[in-house]
Amino acid sequence: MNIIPEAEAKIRIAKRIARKFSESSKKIIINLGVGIPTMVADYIEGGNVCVQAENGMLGVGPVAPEGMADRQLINAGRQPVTETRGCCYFDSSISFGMIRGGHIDATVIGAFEVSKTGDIANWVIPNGKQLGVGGAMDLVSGAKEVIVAMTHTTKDGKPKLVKNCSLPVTGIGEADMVVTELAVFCFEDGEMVLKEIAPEASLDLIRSLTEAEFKVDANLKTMEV
Amino acid sequence: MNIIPEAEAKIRIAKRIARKFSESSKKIIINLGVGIPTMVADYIEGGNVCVQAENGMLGVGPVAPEGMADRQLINAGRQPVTETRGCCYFDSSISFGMIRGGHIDATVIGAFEVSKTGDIANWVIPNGKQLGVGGAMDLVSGAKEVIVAMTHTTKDGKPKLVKNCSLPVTGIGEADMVVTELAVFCFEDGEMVLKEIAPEASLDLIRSLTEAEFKVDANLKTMEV
Amino acid sequence: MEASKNMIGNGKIRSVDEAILLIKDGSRIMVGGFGLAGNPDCLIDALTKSSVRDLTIISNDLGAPNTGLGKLLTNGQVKSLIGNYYNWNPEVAKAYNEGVIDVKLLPQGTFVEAIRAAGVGIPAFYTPASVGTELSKNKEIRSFNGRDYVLEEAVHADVALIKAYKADALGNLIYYKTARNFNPVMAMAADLVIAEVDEIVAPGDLDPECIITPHLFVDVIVKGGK
Amino acid sequence: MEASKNMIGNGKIRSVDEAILLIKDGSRIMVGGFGLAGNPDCLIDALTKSSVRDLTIISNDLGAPNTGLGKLLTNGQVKSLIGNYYNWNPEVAKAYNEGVIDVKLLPQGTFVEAIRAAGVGIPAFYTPASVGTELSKNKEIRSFNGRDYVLEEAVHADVALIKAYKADALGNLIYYKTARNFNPVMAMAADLVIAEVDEIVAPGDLDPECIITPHLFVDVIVKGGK
Repeated sequence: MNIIPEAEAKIRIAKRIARKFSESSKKIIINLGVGIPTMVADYIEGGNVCVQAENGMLGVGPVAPEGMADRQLINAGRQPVTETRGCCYFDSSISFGMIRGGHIDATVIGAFEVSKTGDIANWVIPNGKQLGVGGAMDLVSGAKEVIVAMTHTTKDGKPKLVKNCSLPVTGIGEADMVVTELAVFCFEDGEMVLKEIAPEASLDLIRSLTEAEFKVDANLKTMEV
Repeated sequence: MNIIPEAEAKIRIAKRIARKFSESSKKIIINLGVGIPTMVADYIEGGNVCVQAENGMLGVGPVAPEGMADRQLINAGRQPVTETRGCCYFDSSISFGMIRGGHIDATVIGAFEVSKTGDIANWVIPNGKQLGVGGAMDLVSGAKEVIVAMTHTTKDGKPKLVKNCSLPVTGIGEADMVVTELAVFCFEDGEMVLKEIAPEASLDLIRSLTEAEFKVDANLKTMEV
Repeated sequence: MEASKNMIGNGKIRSVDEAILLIKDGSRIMVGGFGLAGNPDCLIDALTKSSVRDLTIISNDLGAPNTGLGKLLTNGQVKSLIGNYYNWNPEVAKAYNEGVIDVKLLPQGTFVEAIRAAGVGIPAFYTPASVGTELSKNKEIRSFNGRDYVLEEAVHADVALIKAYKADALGNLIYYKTARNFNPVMAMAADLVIAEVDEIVAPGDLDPECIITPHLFVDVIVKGGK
Repeated sequence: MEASKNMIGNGKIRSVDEAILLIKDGSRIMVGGFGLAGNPDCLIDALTKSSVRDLTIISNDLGAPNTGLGKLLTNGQVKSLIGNYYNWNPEVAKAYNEGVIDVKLLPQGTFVEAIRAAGVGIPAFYTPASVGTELSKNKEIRSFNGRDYVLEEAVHADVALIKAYKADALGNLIYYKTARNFNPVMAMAADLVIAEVDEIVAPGDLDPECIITPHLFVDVIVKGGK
């Protein structure tokens, strides 16, 4: 079922989201979750994108080169990172003040499931092995735009875009955009709308791999990959 | 009725409160209101007292000498002040966080009236000429100890220590200590207790100038003036 | 404003007059400062010379009659006030008593916490200040661990006019002594934040550990007259 | 501890061992740090070597099994946890499932805001985070301006163990890069605040404009190993 190998799928998703940010004509502030979202930073071009890390930094630079890592300078995924000119540090209450207060233009997060009404499940698989929520609930409720970066299906081919989330949700109706290796969806007036489709995929294929009902945009485009 | 001339009365009150602070064996943080409270700083001795100003400074130094005033370095009474070694600046939300969060050991405030149960009225005389509350309500509810510095009676000899406040209150049961030019009272288990009496005053005099009922401490002392 | 687009940084730098043009009639405007410290003097001056009116001014005080922010009232540009201490400007009580303006008084700590709340996405919080007083009348009182608290709602603005010492071209700000006061908090709580500064430096010239207001809070930077 | 009384400043400086002696069985202890950044390593190490037990640990995470704060759990010193992210230490879920410890999860932003609330005397506040999720079950939901929010109460501690970069002898603190994280907030929210620092300088040696934690929040200063 996996039309695109997983590693390649992840890069494609990261690149597509990066392009959205690179095209911004104004300065934007983004927050990147762990996993595919972190990879987005590698593909952003132009000087208008500024990365915030919820552990207390604005203006996060690239991952620190080998041998240059400072254990006390990390992003929220615990990777050693670098500074950019004009970066600054602050405590976690100010950091989440930025997030909750609507000062972050976009957050990119991974997810296990997204429902047809934009509910997001990304914090826990109830198998008793994990206990942790992180900043995801604050991010999805606080960021101006919530972009979900995830493969279109699970490893065994099950749809992740579902009618209703079967896993515990992170937020209700919070998703604004979902980017997979096969398609780009946006939520418009509470409805999921297919905006782009990967060159390898047909509309039938997308329908067969997507449990959630969706509209097809009149101006459906081929995803640039 | 004014046994002690007003100017002298104010100095006496300020000195008595300053002595309390000077005697502290541990570092204490105090906040001083406008009027007599501000004068307290002039009489504090020893290095254990640190003054906070609610407009955003810890370690407030003496009033700036003539010609050295910096309009941007003031206390909450808008007086130009100076720095002490180890002072620091912060915004008003942190300043009132200190106050509301119980991090200020004592606040000294003026008052129009204090009731027998420790209610304080100090923010407005309802004559329509003033509209303003300041930080008094935060200070009386937040500081660990609330010390009222006021003359014993009004200019026309009316008691300011009353059964019930006739003016709008600033806080309910918040006073811990009241220092006048004639007496020192403390509130213990919700009751007003006379602790010290000025050399010029008799117990009868204090009773005649005090509307509020009070107990007399078994160990009543003469106020050092 | 085309000209400024080519300036260093992301083009947040404007002239005082350009900045004031962004303010509309009927706006809710926060203004930093306590007494005479930390006021955005040039912005206030330009606002009093503008034709903008029906303003709600959210500030600690209102200067003095016909002085600083007080001029807005003298000019008749004010519709209502949300603030804390107007004793320095008796025109406020007079205008309020005559029904010319509306005034909402908040204890100083509640005032600044309500502004912070708006900035950090907290719609309401409980505080002990003003319980049992006139200022908590008609507000919800609730007990936590045996003590009474009053519910206070966030105070948000359309525009904040703030004063900082230095900005870098990105909009990071540092302040000067007690001129800091309400400015960093107001910088978080308005849709449009205009910062008047004494000096504009290049990004990287301010110590990242000492920046008080991160640039994402600031929309427009103007250089004050000083 | 007589010896330290004659040290510079007001005698807040103690050895790590002296500081740990101030902690009692059953205490609620906040510990700063995020991942491996900004942890008070020496204090944590000394705590894991002490006999103190029945602790409630309030922290972002709990290190890894038998590492850092995780050692407290491995040692059986923990009674309950209040925090945010224990995925880095699978022993937490295991101990919780087995009923050995109690765990209260809060979204990270709610967690830090609840700590700040305790520090600034706010007993409770409303936040949008977790509305509609398992984490807001049995909590009050209330609408402000048409949006739902959940009521969260302040989280206070008996002791806070924090990590700063430098202290002056009065207890003013500055931090280092992302090691700042929860430390300045926890410094406000406990009855006893113990700060582990890399360096202690004289009062006046830190820039008054750049001090992040004013000294009134800090009770004890210890110099870390480093």
